[in-house]
Amino acid sequence: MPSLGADMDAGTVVEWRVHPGDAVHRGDVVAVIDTDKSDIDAEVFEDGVIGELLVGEGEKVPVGTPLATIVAASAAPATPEVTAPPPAAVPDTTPEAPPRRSRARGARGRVVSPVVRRLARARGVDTTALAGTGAGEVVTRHDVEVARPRALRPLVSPRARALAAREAVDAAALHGTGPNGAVIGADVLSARSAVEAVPTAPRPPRGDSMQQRIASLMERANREIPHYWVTRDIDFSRASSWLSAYNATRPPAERCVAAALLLTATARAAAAVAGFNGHYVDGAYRPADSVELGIVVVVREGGLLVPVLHDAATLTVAETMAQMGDVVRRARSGHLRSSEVAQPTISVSNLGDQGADEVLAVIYPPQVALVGFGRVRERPWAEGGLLGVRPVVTASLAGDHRVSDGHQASRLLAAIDDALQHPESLEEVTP
Amino acid sequence: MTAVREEAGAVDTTTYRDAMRDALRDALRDDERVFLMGEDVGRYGGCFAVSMGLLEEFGPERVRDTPLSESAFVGAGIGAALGGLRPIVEIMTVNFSLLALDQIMNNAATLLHMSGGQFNVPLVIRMTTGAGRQLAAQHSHSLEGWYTHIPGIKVLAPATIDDARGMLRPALDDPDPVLIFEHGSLYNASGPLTGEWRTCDIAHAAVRRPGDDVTLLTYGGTLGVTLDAAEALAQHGIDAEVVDLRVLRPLDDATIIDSVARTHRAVVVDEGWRTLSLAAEVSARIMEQAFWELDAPVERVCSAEVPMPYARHLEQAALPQPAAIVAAARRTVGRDG
Amino acid sequence: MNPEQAAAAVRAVLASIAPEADLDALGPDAQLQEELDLDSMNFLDLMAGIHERTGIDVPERDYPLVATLAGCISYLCSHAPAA
Amino acid sequence: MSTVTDAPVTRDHALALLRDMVRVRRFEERCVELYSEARIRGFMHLYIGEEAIATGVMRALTPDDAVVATYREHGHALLRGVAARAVMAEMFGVVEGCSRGRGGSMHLFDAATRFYGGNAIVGGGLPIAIGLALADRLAGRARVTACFFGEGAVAEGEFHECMNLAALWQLPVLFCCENNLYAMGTALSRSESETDVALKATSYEVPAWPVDGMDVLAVESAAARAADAVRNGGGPHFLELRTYRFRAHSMYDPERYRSKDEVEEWKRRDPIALFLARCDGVVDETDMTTIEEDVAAEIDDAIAFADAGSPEPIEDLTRFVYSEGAA
Repeated sequence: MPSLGADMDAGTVVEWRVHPGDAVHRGDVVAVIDTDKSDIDAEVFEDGVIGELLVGEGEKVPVGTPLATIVAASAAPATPEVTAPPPAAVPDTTPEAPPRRSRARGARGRVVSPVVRRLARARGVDTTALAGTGAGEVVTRHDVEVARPRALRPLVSPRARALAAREAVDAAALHGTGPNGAVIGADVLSARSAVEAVPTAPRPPRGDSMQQRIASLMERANREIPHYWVTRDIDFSRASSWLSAYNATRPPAERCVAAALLLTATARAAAAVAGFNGHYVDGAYRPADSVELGIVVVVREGGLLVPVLHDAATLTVAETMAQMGDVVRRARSGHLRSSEVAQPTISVSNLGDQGADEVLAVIYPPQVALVGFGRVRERPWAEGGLLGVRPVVTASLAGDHRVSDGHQASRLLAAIDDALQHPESLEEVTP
Repeated sequence: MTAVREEAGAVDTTTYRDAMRDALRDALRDDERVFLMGEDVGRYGGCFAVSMGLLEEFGPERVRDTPLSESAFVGAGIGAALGGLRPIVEIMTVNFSLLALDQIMNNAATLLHMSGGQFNVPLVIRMTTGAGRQLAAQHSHSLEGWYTHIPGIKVLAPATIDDARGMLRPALDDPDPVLIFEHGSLYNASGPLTGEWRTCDIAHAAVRRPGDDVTLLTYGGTLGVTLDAAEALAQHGIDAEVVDLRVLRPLDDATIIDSVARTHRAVVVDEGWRTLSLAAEVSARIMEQAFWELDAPVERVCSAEVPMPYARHLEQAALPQPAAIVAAARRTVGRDG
Repeated sequence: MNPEQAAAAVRAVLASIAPEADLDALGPDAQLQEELDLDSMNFLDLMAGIHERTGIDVPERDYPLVATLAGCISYLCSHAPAA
Repeated sequence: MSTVTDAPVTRDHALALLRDMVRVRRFEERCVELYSEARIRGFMHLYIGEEAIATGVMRALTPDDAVVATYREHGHALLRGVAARAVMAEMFGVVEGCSRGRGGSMHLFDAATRFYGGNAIVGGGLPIAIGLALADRLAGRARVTACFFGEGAVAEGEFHECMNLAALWQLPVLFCCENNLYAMGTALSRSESETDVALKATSYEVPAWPVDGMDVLAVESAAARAADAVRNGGGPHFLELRTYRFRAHSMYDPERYRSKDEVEEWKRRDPIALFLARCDGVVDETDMTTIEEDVAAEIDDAIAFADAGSPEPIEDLTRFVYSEGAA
């Protein structure tokens, strides 16, 4: 079967023009071939006598198939040996179109009640995407309950995803500052460096990489953040007696330590006084919706971790103690979930507990404040013209002058002081 | 007529048109194989007056007015290049180059490869491109993207005075066909002629404005609006880097990706129509080579997909403008424009 | 509860709190919080551990009595719940 | 129509013309076999019946001249001096081919003989030819560029643009229009209002002569006169060589556009047979046998060479998209 065209793979013998025994000469037309496009004469290229017709009329065969034998008049029949390349099977590989995910961007719903916010968090509902139905468009409990949970796959930029993989950080759990709240590279970087800690006191040398990361972090903090420090001595007597009374009736496992009071007071103050709870990113301060309180935890073999209490301003002191105890113990034992090392919006250093009277810490980008508490210690205290001895704790604030100033800082410390003068107020959720 | 300027290295102020004319004059003077051919390049002095005075200086043999036969005289340019000369063919505008596309694609770009490396075509083709002068749909096309699709040719887009003065030399030295697109609204632009043009290359993009927050990639006629956008962004506290592609084929991936890897955000500004534009190619390469560096999707600011209208306000609305570039850049930074 | 049992219990709890500490080198009268760098949280864990292991609940007011290893041992022996 | 008087032909001259025509004829016939065996693929356009034109015109050119041909180019390439081996290897798609196997039957190129190739775009070669001529004119070189094309090209805009420009600038190009009456499946009378191609050419102030394309001596003398005029500054010249292709336009062509009778009619003026008759008494049977044997040997050798060829390494795929070692 001759190839009669660039796109011909097979042909059908429509009609034989010769029969066995006929003499043929080079160039004679021996058959008519149908090539699917039209009928074409097929010629023979030697002189000789037709031997046997191998393919019948109406039969379709691939190019190269012998159609007939020729018995040469003189020499042995020379049937051209031809092997036509088999047509390559074209695999059907139509790519399956990826499902298109469209996401409407709702108006930004205002959330007031912490209960609603905690419910939304629990259900993974992004309140910013909800249109509140309450008075003044406030997002109500019902709004949250009927809302679709946030897209299962939170928005994480490719870069953030790559950095998170490299730094073993769960990007999905981070608070995103990118477009549409997407988690971007900067978020992961600061979450990772949050894990590296904020050293406030010289520590014994530790593993090089930890040391280098802390060093570079401090350089960055000093380079980027114009720090200022403000301190305040706080009468801790009422807090101490509250603690004794609280612990007296509870077994050790349920008792409360002073730090729990300090954290709860700080969280509520940070929620009340502006300028200390948020991030400074790309040249602008972005206040946070909730207080994500970072706790500076001493890790036994050196170095510090800063796990986070989520939405700390809505916690009672008992809840703070429970969560703090759990997360600090796991931080020390190395079982900290990455979601718990998410990006704090403000951090508290409670190193004083081991002897320093006053803790002047360095903030850690992109946060804009850090509150430090010294040791609770007996100090002479004058009140109402009378001199006495009181348990006292020194609270200090490291502030970012791009965002806040000394006046605001003193208002924050005053709020902490006030809370510690009424420890019982820390037993309920703020109204 | 502009007298020959003494380039003593001092910083001159000249126009894009005069810079291109000086380049043509140098080429004709320095190599007798070079000749200029095109419609009205001689007696008329060039449709955009680029070749004004060259006929009087070099004579009708080397400054040849042609009949309105784009396929013939572009093909003749190819043949003359095969014959050992160094022709510079001027197609009046990219709009008329469609009549010579067969010669450019099937002969100029293909001969060397198809002949197994025997016949290279050392030819330079210059054409005016782009809109903005109310010439309406048939005289306002931006088709650089079409030509950058063709392997076998180089495509240049001089956007600055230095590039207009400097690109012709290396283009003529290149053994393969080189297309030079001159945006029509640049001819009257005047500015400094630094000494840079003497070492001008036709291989690299150039950072015209360094920045950290977002990379604005553009070429030719839209460099101006892109630099304006960068200044506007600076007021918003966004530090934009402006990259002038200069060479549209082969694209200088290294410079593009290096910039995007630093800023993690990109906006491509292209006067062509968005669908299958050069901007689409640049965006695809950023996705392929800098995917893991991106913090936001690559944005593209192109001409509206309409035949370019005559009325000025409509034409300006159709063309890429600083406001659109600023909005796109802000979106990539996460602050909705 | 005899002193050996008390000592074993305290060491076991301390080991879980400060695994890297060298308890053998711990002097009987060394201040535990100082020597082992225990903060109030760690100390509360020590009390909870002892309570869990021995059933003895050390109230806050008695914390000074158990500030050292020796103190702990004697406190436990003297407060052992009915056998 | 210029035909040659029956002046006597010398023996050597006769043998040379016969050898050229027979080389092309047998080469093309063998290609038909090879194509039907699928050893040659793609498109292939045969020159059987038109051999006299390439034979006559090539003899009027010097090694310095240039040739621009079309996709029906095996004859032109062989008679311009491209080795049969290189042409066959090219159609077998191996790197030993004259275009490294990248061009195939329609795109044969050879720098040594200034054979600027087959061009598969009808009329696509004309602008290149006038450009080559423009270079010669500007450089003051007494050279000719011969440009072959079929009568189909006459309908392309490029034909009119190039005829005008060549005449306007008096470019040294020899236009050779092989008028075989059919542009693929469209007869000339069904595509041109004026079918006298030579007359068309004269409208551009270009000397144009119709020539009997089946008479090799007529072609040879007309080409010689025209080439000589072109070479000496006489400006472009135009030959309308009237001929006929005995086989289909290409390998797939049911020839529904012409009758078998018409083909048989033209075969009676087979250029080889026609010339052989003229050489009575100058050339005899043994000469023809010698020629046939030599030609058969050349073709067998070419096929063996092509069979032994190797495919171009895939790594070279992108070589020569741009010049190598360029600045």
